[in-house]
Amino acid sequence: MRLVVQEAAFDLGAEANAFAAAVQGAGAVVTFTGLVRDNGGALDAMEIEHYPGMTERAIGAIMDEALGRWSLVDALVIHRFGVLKGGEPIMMVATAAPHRADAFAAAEYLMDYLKSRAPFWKKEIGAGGEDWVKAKEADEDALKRW
Amino acid sequence: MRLVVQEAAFDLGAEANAFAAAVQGAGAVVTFTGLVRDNGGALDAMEIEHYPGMTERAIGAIMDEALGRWSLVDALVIHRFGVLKGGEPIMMVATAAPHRADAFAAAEYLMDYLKSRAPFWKKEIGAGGEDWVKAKEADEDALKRW
Amino acid sequence: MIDILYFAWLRERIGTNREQVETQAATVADLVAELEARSEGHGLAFADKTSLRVALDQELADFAAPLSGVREVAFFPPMTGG
Amino acid sequence: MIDILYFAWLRERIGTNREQVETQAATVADLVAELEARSEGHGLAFADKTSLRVALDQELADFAAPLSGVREVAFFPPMTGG
Repeated sequence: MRLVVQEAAFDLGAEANAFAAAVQGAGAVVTFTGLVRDNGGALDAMEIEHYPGMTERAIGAIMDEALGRWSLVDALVIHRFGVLKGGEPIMMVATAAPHRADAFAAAEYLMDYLKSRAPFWKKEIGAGGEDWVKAKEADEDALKRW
Repeated sequence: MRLVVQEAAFDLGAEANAFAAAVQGAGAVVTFTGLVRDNGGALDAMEIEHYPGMTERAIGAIMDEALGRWSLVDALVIHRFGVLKGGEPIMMVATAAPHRADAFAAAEYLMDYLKSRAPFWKKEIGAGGEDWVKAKEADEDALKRW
Repeated sequence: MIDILYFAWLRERIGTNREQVETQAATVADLVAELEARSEGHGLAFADKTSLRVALDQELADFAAPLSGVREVAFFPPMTGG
Repeated sequence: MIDILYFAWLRERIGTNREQVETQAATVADLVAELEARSEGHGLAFADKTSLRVALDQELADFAAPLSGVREVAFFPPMTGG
């Protein structure tokens, strides 16, 4: 299990390859990558604020929970903070399991919890000014399925 | 949308990066990669047979169905045939969507249909001989949720 | 003449991946009845009908499907892709 | 003395990301009542309680939670990670 919170960009492909190469006995690897949507050119940048210390603690707890609930071989979470441009990867999750159902479920679980329970806040910066992204009810509702 | 059926190995990371770089307006990219499980060293190789012509046609139909059902920006399926060693990638699926729920659902849908409706047959080759992999009832059942 | 294709253990039991047959069979089920009489291997291959899948001109079909106009019939076990 | 941390638009409205306060507040709700009286910015930041989340020593908590033994209290809007 690896957890990285960093300002620097990361290489999705390199991370996916390293993750897949290290897993023993896995038949299924799922990755999720969140990208900055440019909203049809209306967005200049996205700024992500986080709560150093609590971020690592919250993500670690979410990952431990996932590793306990599903038959996983390994899991990875990378999440950036700072200023990101449209199209850049914000974060990624990877899960490896003997079978695909566990890998998919754990990746979706990690995403649902990261969205609403890890202390990150996004601000969209565009021609029209700056706006804190509002939490979506759908994201809070998504937690109820687990 | 891209569909590749090939004997050669592919590079998961390079494919994931190329896919993510090409999508416009996507906020979510999901990849699934199927690896040859070595079953604790009992497996020497896996041989995958397919039905040239029908394979491309069946996968194309499954992808069209997915693109119609979910709000996707793009989708990719790569599936190998021939002789593969333990740990090697067998196939991958990638989906890109504005939001994560669509990307996850479409990737799971593609996998469920590829498992049971694309004309591939796996044979496990090990110290104990050769064995055609039996279709699992769970895989057939998985189709019922869509 | 219809092209008959066999895959996986059907191919192994029958000993060939393709044969051409002259048939008046109206449906897939009729064709199977003809094919399984061709050899011991054919009989073995077609013994368990629940493990048999069929495609007509590369589209999955069922055993009641008519054969008129069909040029390629493929028989194989349940698929195990992905 | 308790460390109070603010994030996102709470931080912007209050004008600082951290302050230390001397308080006898028994619960988070009591502390909020004290804090919102500190300045116009504080009042604005704490106005909408439904948009307010709190963490005690870096663990999410609710507004009825007791403060005894707590060293760091963070206030922030609903999280928008991922």
